[in-house]
Order: sequence, then structure tokens, then C-alpha cells
Amino acid sequence: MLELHRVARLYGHKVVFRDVSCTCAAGSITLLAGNNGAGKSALLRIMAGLSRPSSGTAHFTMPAPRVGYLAHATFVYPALTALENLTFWREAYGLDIAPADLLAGLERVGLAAHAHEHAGVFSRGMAQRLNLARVLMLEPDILLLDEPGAGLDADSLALLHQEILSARKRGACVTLVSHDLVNDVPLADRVLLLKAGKLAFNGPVTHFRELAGGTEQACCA
Amino acid sequence: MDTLVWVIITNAVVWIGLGAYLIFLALQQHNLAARLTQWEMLRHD
Amino acid sequence: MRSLSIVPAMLVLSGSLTFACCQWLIYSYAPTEATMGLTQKIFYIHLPLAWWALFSFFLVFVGSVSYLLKRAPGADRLCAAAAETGVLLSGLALVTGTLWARKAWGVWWTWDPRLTTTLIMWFIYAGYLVLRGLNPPPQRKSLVCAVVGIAAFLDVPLVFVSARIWRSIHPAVFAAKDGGLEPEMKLTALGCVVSFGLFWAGLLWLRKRQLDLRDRLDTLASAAQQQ
Amino acid sequence: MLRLTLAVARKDLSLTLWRGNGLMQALLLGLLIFFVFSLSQEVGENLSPQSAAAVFWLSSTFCQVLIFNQLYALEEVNNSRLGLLLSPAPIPAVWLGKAIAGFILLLFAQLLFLPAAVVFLGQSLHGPLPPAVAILLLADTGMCALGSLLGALAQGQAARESLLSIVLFPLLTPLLLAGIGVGAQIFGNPSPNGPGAWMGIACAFDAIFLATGLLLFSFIYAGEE
Repeated sequence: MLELHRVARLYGHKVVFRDVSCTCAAGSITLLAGNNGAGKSALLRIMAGLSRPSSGTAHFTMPAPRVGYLAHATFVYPALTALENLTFWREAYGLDIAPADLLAGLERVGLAAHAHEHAGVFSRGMAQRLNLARVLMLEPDILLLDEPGAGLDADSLALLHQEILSARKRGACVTLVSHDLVNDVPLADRVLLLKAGKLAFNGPVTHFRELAGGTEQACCA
Repeated sequence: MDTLVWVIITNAVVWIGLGAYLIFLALQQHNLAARLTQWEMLRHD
Repeated sequence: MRSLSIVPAMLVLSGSLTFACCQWLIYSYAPTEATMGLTQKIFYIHLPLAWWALFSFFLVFVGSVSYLLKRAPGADRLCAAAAETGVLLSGLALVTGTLWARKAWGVWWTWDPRLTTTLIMWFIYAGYLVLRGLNPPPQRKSLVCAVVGIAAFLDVPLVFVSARIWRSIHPAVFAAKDGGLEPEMKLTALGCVVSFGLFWAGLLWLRKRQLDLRDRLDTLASAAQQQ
Repeated sequence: MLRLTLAVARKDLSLTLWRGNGLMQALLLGLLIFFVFSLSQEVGENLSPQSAAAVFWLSSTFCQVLIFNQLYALEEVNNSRLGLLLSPAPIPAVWLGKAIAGFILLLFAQLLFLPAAVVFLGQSLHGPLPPAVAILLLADTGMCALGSLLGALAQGQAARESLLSIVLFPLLTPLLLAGIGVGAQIFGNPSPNGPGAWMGIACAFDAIFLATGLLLFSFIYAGEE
């Protein structure tokens, strides 16, 4: 579904990472791990087509896939209500969804009661749920998540995990950037580990576990 | 003021300007050379 | 370390020397203009400054287009060097222009379309240099500068034409400065432009090479840091 | 593409006009400029038509810089820029949407500046109105095309307003000259040439910068941090 071939990323003169090649298949969850500054977010942006790789190629194997991207930033306009936010994104993405279905989407993330409240008064958890509703509305073929769980309460986190699993069931290709390996490794099918500017590990999660209880600890630290 | 003096002043202004830029370039070059030698010393350590 | 080519330095030197020789053309060969007298001699330095400034800005345009097409960092550095020399030369052209106007017509500034265009260009590219002096993420800065470099050059003809209309609506106080040039004057002016062109090329080359060098040093430094 | 454009334009207008303090800052700045220039008149004397037209366009330009800064700041709050970039529609649609929103806001501001010119600067309207309206619309189109292209350039920088002003102001010179030239005629300073030549300039400017905006916007508005 998603193919990277010898992708490198420079920041000015600094090599963030290079020679990253991998594929992400439909109906699988890939965990993208690495230390701070290893370039996980930069790699995810390249996967999303938000930034160009400094060299190498990144492309989707299917034509015009719907890409959902969920990051720490909530993409929410504080002065619009929850429903207006969602309506705006529907228009911006050119989707044909009835208003009733938009409300159902808010219901799904537990925001139905707050549909007509301004998003500015939302807590971080609520804003991120609204963001999740935006992504779910897309029914993405490719779902890219950049530590969306940071700062969320237990309920929101559980909802997020549930939606990630149902996206996989639907056949989406999910890539998840995470710090929290203890909680997120059980979700994943494959692991990509960025270390010292290279792809240090690329394989199934079982292999990753066998290979290093130690690596896992090192990453969490 | 005499026209000739005026013309000379004009020319002088131009060359002072150009000279100032050349001096700026020279200073920059000097800084770069210093950085380069420092870097080479570090590498030999 | 490979020693640096002496060509640009030679260009600067030979440009200055030939320009010095042109002084003979200016004062002995070219006839003194009838109405303005000696003041008109300023023209011979004013013209090359303005011409090469405009050409520098054209180079910024070319460099910007090629950066957007190929994303080569070298094109971006060429834009930086050309914009700097362009602002320098157009600034000096403005100074000589005002000094000339002061002596010839008793005013510091005339709204002559060419002089006005030079002033606006100076403003535009001075703003461009300010933009370059900022410190956003490097790749983004190059992109933004390239876009501004293109927009700026597309603006130049519009500025010129509008300055022309502006003046013609208000009765022209001063006739065109250098309408009919005598052949000797033309030859002299040409000599000045060419010899100053040598100087300009040397200057641009020096600056571009310097920026290249700085870039390479930065690369080495960050590579060393990463190891 | 059109749907994204309309969505952006509608959202920007509703956010600026009905939510938050919106246009107030830009309007107040423009009116203050009129007031300050009214101080340059001696007792019983009015500003010349040309000066009044210049003040009008000065206010409009400042107003426009603030408007586009604000329009692009909307996406900076929660990084919604990335959300727009992920839209399957082409990116220049965002440029067009913002340009349309800015155009309407600028026109709205100018509707207030015109009476201000009459009241503070003692002007009265002479001359044929259709060419005046035409040049106003043409100049605004060009200003918004360029403003919308460059509005995104200061993204993430401190002192965005002043940065945008120094880059944008000199580039707008042809339009300002056209606006002032025709404005002076409307305020009663007839010229033998009429507005024809200025129309030509404004049209050329619009054509060039509408094309530039369409072609180059996606380079400026990108996901790079």
C-alpha cells in the first residue's frame, strides 16, 4: 500500500536519517519506534506526502488513496463548534456525507452532546476526539498516527486503540509512531526502528520481541 | 561647488561603496579560513 | 586544501584597471555635453551600475526558477550572492543619480521612470535580503526566497511602466536625460559598461564561492557533530 | 478544487467577521491613518485630491497586510495547515479561497475608508464613477492575489506583520500608483489621459500575479516545519 525506497531526509546540513526502505501492507499495523530526534515524525510526514524526501522515493501503490493523518496537533478551529469543524473538513476534503452522518461520527467519538459547543472550550482529550472524528469520516485507506495519544485520559486512549484496531480490520494500512512501547507494541504487526539515522530494525513484531527485551527497554527510557 | 569636484565626489562615493563591500568580503573570508583551520586541527586530534 | 582559483580576484582587478582606463575615454575622448557640461560625466558611472544591478536581479530570477525546478542548493546561493551585489549596485546607482540631479537640475530627486524603478527595485530586494537574513528551517527558507525572487522580478516591468505613466500625467519637468547620444559618447558608455561588467562578475563570483565554502564548512561541522 | 476554495473562503469569512475581534484591528489602524493625515491640513484648508487618494490607498495597504496575516494565522493555531495540505484537491485552491476571503474583507474595509476620506480629509466625489469602481476592483484583485501568495511566507516567524509589509509594499507599487492616479481624478483632479492607462497596468498586474499565485503557492504552503 505504501512503499519507501532509499528515503533520506536532511535538515539543513544535518542528516536526520537515510537509506530507509520499507513497505506497509494493507490490513496491518506498523509501529514506528525510535528515540527523540530520530526522525520518526519526519518519516511519517514523508509517508503522508506532506514533505518531500531529500532523496529517494515514497509512493502509494494504489491510485488516489485516502490518507488520514492524526498528530499531536489537533487541527481544530477553536472559534468553530465541533459540528462546524467537521462540516468544514467534509467540504475541504470534498466528501459527500449527510449532516446526520456527521452527527453520528461525533457520537462515535463520544462528542454528540457537545456538537454545538465551540471547540475552544474543549479539553485536550475532547479536541483530539474531534480530530479523530475528522480522520474516521475520511474512512482512510492509509492511517498515519503521530503519537496522537500523548496527554489523553484513559477513556480517550481506549477509544483510540479501538479505532486503530477496527481500521486494520477494515483493511487500512496503519502506521503508528509511538514512545509508549509497552502499551503500543501489543497492537502492532510490524516494527520499524529508527536509530542513529538508519533503519535499525524492520520486521514482524514477534521477531522484535525475541531480538531484544533490552531494545524495548532502551527505547522506553 | 565646482562641477569637476562634484563629479570626483560622485566617483569617490561609488568606489568607497564598492571598497566597503570588498572589505566585508575579505572579513568573511578571514572568518571562514579561521573556521577551516580550527576544523582541520580538530580532525587531526 | 585545494587552493582557490584566482580568476575572480583577477576579474575584479582587471575590471578596476580597465575602468580606470575608461576614465581617459570619459574625459578626453567623449565630447562634453552641451547643456549639462561636465555633470553629464556622472552618466558614465551611473549607467553601468544600473545595468549590472538589473542584470543581478535577473540572475536572482533565473536562480530562483532553477531552484524550484531542481532544488539544487547551489542555485539558492547564487540568488543570495546576486541579490547582494544587485542591492549594492542599485544603491550606488541611486546615490549617483541623486548627486547628478542635484548638480544638473538643482533638485535631489527627479521622478524619472528609470530612477524611480531603481528605487523601487532597491526596496524590493532589500526586503528580500531581510527575508534571507531570517532563520526559518533551511529548506523552507530557500523555497520562500525563490518564490519572492520570482515575484520580485516579474514586478520590475510593471513598476517601470507605471512610473512612466505617473510622470506623463504630471507635466514632465525635465526632458529625457540622455535622449540623443553622440557616437563617441555611446562608445565610451559601452566601454564603461563592459569594463564594469568584469568587476561585477568578479564580485559575484567571489561572493558565491564564499557562500559555497561556508556551506561546505557547515556540512562538515554537522557531520562531525553526528559522529 | 472549487469546493475546497469555497470552504476555505466561507470558513475564513465567518471566523473573521462573526467570531473573535476579526477586522477591528485592521479597520482601526486604517481610520487612525486618516485621522493623522487630517492633522496635516491647516484651518480652512483641505488635502489635495492626490494626497487624499494616497492616504486612502495607504490605509488599504496596511489593512490588507493585517488581513492576510490574520487569515493565515487561523491555520497556525492548531496546525490545521497540515489538514488542508492532506486534502485531495490541489493546494492552490487554498490560495484562491484565502484571496477571495481577503478580497471581500478588504472591500468591506474600503467601504468605511471612503466616507472617512470625505469626512476627515474634506473630499467630495467628482468625475465618472464606473471607471473608479473598476480600478478599485482591479487593484483589490491584484493586492489580494499577491497578498494571498505571500501571506503564508512569514509562517512561524516573529514580527510577521512587519516582515510581510516590507516584502509586500514595494511589490504593490504599480497598483498603488494606479489607484492613486485614478483616485485623484475621482476626488476632483481631472487629467487629460483619463483612467485608461491605469486600467491597463492594473489588468496586467492582476494577470501576472494571479498566474504566479496559482503556480507558486504550493511551494510556499507546504508541510515543512
